Amino acid sequence: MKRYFLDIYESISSILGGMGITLVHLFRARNDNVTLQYPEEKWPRPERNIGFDHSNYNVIRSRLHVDMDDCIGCLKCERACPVDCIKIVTEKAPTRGEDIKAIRHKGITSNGTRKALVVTRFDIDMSECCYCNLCTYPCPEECIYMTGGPNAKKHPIDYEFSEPDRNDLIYRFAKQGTKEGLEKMNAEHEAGT
Amino acid sequence: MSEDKEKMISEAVEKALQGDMDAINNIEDRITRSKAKAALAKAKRTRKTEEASSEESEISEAKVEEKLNFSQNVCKKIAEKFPESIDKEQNKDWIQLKPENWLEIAKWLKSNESLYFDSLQCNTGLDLGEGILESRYNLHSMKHLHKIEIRIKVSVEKPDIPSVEEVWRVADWFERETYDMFGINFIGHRDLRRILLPDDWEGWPLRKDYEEQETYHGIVVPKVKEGWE
Amino acid sequence: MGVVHAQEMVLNIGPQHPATHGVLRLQVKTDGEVISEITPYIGYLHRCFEKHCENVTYEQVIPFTDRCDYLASMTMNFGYVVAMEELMDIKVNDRVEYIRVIMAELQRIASHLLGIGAFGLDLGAFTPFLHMLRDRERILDIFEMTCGARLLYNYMWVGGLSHDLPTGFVEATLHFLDYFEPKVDEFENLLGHNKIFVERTADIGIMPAEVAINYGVTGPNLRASGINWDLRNDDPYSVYDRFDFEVPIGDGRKGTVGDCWDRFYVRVCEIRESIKIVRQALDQLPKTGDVHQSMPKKIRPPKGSIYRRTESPRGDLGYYIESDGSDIPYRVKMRSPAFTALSVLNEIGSGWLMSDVLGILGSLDIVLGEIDR
Amino acid sequence: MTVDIIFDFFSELLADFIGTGPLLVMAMLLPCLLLFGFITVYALIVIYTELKVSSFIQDKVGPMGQGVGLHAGKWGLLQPIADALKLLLKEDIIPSSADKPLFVLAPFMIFIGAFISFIALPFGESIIIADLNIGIFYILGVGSIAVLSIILAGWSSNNKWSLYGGMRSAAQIVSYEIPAGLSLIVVIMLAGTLNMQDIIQYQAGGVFNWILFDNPFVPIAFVVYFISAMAETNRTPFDLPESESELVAGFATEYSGMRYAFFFLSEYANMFVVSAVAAAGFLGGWHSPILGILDSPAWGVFWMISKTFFLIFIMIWLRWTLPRLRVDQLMNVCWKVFLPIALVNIFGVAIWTVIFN
Repeated sequence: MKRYFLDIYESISSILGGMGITLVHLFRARNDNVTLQYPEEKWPRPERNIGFDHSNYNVIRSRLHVDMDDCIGCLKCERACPVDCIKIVTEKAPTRGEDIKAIRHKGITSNGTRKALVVTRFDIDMSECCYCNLCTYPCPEECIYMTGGPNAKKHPIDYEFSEPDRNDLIYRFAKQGTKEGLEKMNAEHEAGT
Repeated sequence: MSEDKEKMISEAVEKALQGDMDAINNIEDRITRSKAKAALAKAKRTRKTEEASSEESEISEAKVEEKLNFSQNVCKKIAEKFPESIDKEQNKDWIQLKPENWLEIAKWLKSNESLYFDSLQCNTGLDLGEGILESRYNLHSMKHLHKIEIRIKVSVEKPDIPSVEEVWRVADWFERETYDMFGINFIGHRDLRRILLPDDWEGWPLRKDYEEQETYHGIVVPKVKEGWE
Repeated sequence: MGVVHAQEMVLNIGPQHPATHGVLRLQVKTDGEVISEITPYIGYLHRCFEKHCENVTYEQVIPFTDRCDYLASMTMNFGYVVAMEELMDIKVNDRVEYIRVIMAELQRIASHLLGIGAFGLDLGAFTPFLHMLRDRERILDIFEMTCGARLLYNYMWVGGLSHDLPTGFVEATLHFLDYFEPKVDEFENLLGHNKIFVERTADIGIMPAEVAINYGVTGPNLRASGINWDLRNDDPYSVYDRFDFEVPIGDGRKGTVGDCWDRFYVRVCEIRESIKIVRQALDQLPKTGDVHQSMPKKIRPPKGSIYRRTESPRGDLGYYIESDGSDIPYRVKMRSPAFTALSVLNEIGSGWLMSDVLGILGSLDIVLGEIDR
Repeated sequence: MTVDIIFDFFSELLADFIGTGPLLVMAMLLPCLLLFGFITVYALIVIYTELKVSSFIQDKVGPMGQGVGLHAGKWGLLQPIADALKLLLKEDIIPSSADKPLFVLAPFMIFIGAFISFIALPFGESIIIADLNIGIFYILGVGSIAVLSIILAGWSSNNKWSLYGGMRSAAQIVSYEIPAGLSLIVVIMLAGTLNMQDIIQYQAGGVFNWILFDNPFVPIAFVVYFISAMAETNRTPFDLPESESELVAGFATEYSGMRYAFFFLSEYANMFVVSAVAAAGFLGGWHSPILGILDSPAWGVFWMISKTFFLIFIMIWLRWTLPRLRVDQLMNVCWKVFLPIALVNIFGVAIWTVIFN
């Protein structure tokens, strides 16, 4: 019998206690909530003190981007990718380290490396990318990186990359006409000799 | 580089290693100074690794020895109790058993007071190639806090291992998983079905000679995706 | 009066069901509301983790371990790198170890928050769940600050870490802990001591210690059954032996030892202990040290095998790694704690009412990604 | 009352043109239409309240809309309308193996049950559609129609979850009728009438004349009634028939679109009915709490509705605080706690009345 009334007392007191807690939250909701009003308020990346004083501080996991002018076609990123979402095809450049205007190929990277290869295809399937960041570390020219954050000066942040068609998520970074242009050039070269 | 400079560098480095960085900083020639700094860094690194490796190797050797000893003890005990159940090519820190007596050995390992392996930590299937499958059991005793590893080899033609599902209930699902992935038959298992794959899956996926199905339920399995040759 | 011929009804809970924590199918035999037999069917989330591992290099396995237990990715990374470092005989410097411990413990808090929150949700308490998600969000913010990712980190590498800590990390974490500590009491009062919650969990789904060991149940579920077994304490890896923390075990405060309430309460206590560990680790964190110092150029472990267990939020997470001397693993097997925890469901769950069974399932805190791998 | 007023009004105008029969029908239909409009508007308001209250309790912001485009309006005010539109426009699916006539009938029946309870609810001194002399009894009676329709829904869906929901609901509602009824007997004993208006008239004259404060036993009766009523409306912690983490959606699993909306609507309508009965029976109905202040008939409507809304708010508040009971605990609480307390209460009130009045 004592147990019976004790149970009733416990029920009432614990329920009232819980109601007290929720009531406090009811009036203080604005202080604690973590909701963003999405289209207006964006993810507050820049405001957060991530600490970019470290050089090469690449802590953004957003969309991958490749600076084709700097890519030397070393295939390191392709090999590092655990899900094989990077596909690179290269051709030997006619002359090492020289610009080819016709296919907008730059001979020398911003680091000063002279390119021996022309990248005719550089595809990243973003529908398969697992954002592990493994491809960005081995790149000797730092030309493949996640957009935004400390890389914002290179490319603005871009994490809303929705597409109506799945195939549009395959990003083709190689410059248009590279392959055809190179073939044409080679043919001309052979014809000339 | 002249011998004087080399000597100077080595002296400075030695001083610096003892804590006197000024010896290097006081070198006037810029190139020599930087070389001295590089030499210092190298010296520090080698020293550190030497120290660390000597310590580490001692610890790890001691560990391995202890593990080895215990494993061999258990091995001897099993050999006394169940002669001819141990595979001869037993090695280092595991016990290689023949499949025949495994259930009795398992019961004994669990019930023996001095061993008391009451928990089966893990069961791993393995395809060793050349037609040999292996099932490995990691046993652990919650009472005595010791552990051993037991390995049982079977051939692909007749992959039969007695089930220990009634000894350790956890083996129920572990064995189902090993069966699912390697096709090892656990004799005496009360409910040997595929667990992770659908019941009508063909083949044993984790065997090294596994090949993907061409079609599944009439759907052709795509090998190459669109726009991506 | 004639004899009533009652039949048992077979009912499929899931694979699409709000309380199955993913895609799990429980085939239950019910006699009215009483459930007499539970047969779990798993594999709906099977993503061939082990097959994948045999085709990628050792460092490429780490992103896949993230995806197994997506609620505790840091500890999944941790277990793998601990096993790999033991296999390759690598010793990492203290800064790396401390950062790893901080991350793993923060992850444990986050995982337990979701675990007990979802448990409450299974019993109909919606509000604590969202309060806990809110605080988990703050932990994810800290992780994002550290490595850029919120859920799947790929942060711990064999022999090091992908990044050093950012500036302001220690302050941010301390600030979070100061904010969070009173909240744990609030959760406990709002959910744990509520009479309805106690009635729903105490004396329900009792898992005796022998059953737990026999079924290989580990982690908080085993500790709730009254066994003091914590790998951080009993088989210390990393630098866990340098911290002062207690291992909470279930004591049957509201009912019997090993009931759902104990499993809930052990997790609450573990959150408190994790806070303690994080505070100590932040205190002892060495100021210098290169996080890439001991990273091997090429990960090519010697021929051999290793089975290494670590304490993930759900229990003993074991990695069995067999190496044939090349840079691709010969076999990686993950012994997932939730796998064994789910296998005990029929043993402790049959005979209870429908509502209880889903509560018991929630109290085991399973993650289907880890079970199906 | 209202029907009489309308009838009188129209008969003066139109009695010469059409007979009294059609006029009577018209006088009855008009308030029903008004009532339907009231229920719809009320449901929109209370859904919005529930969304916002639950969000704030859970440290969220709830429905929000800002900026350009078709958003949920300022502070998400358009959200309930959007919800209603969504439910209206959804595809109406009847499972092929369902018992079709019963499946179609169930949502209407549950709404009828809620709707006809409104008829006897007093909103003001003369604003009551039918001033029945057994008003409180009538409301209790027609409230039980809900159980029938929930069983129908559960059975006809041909779904095991629905069946569970239906069976649970039957047990639950039938059981909780008893403590609810027994607690209302306290009110009837004190007021000496079953007529809703007379019960409210009995409480005239300020907050201390309310039945709630009549004697120390009545607050207990009020709590028992309120909790039992909450159980009857299937709200958390008593939402076993549709507990979403156990039974998917209980009896409403197979319903979609408009038919689901009817279940939804009648749940909120039922909330209003039970809260209004509690407000009328215990909290002085349309009387102002302080004698002579804001006591005109128009303010009466305000008082009645605000008291009701206060109780509805408590229901929402409780829902977002508590976990759910288990089905046998639910029965335990009913038969072992509420029923004895309600019975003892009746004796207590009776003895108190005999001794002190």
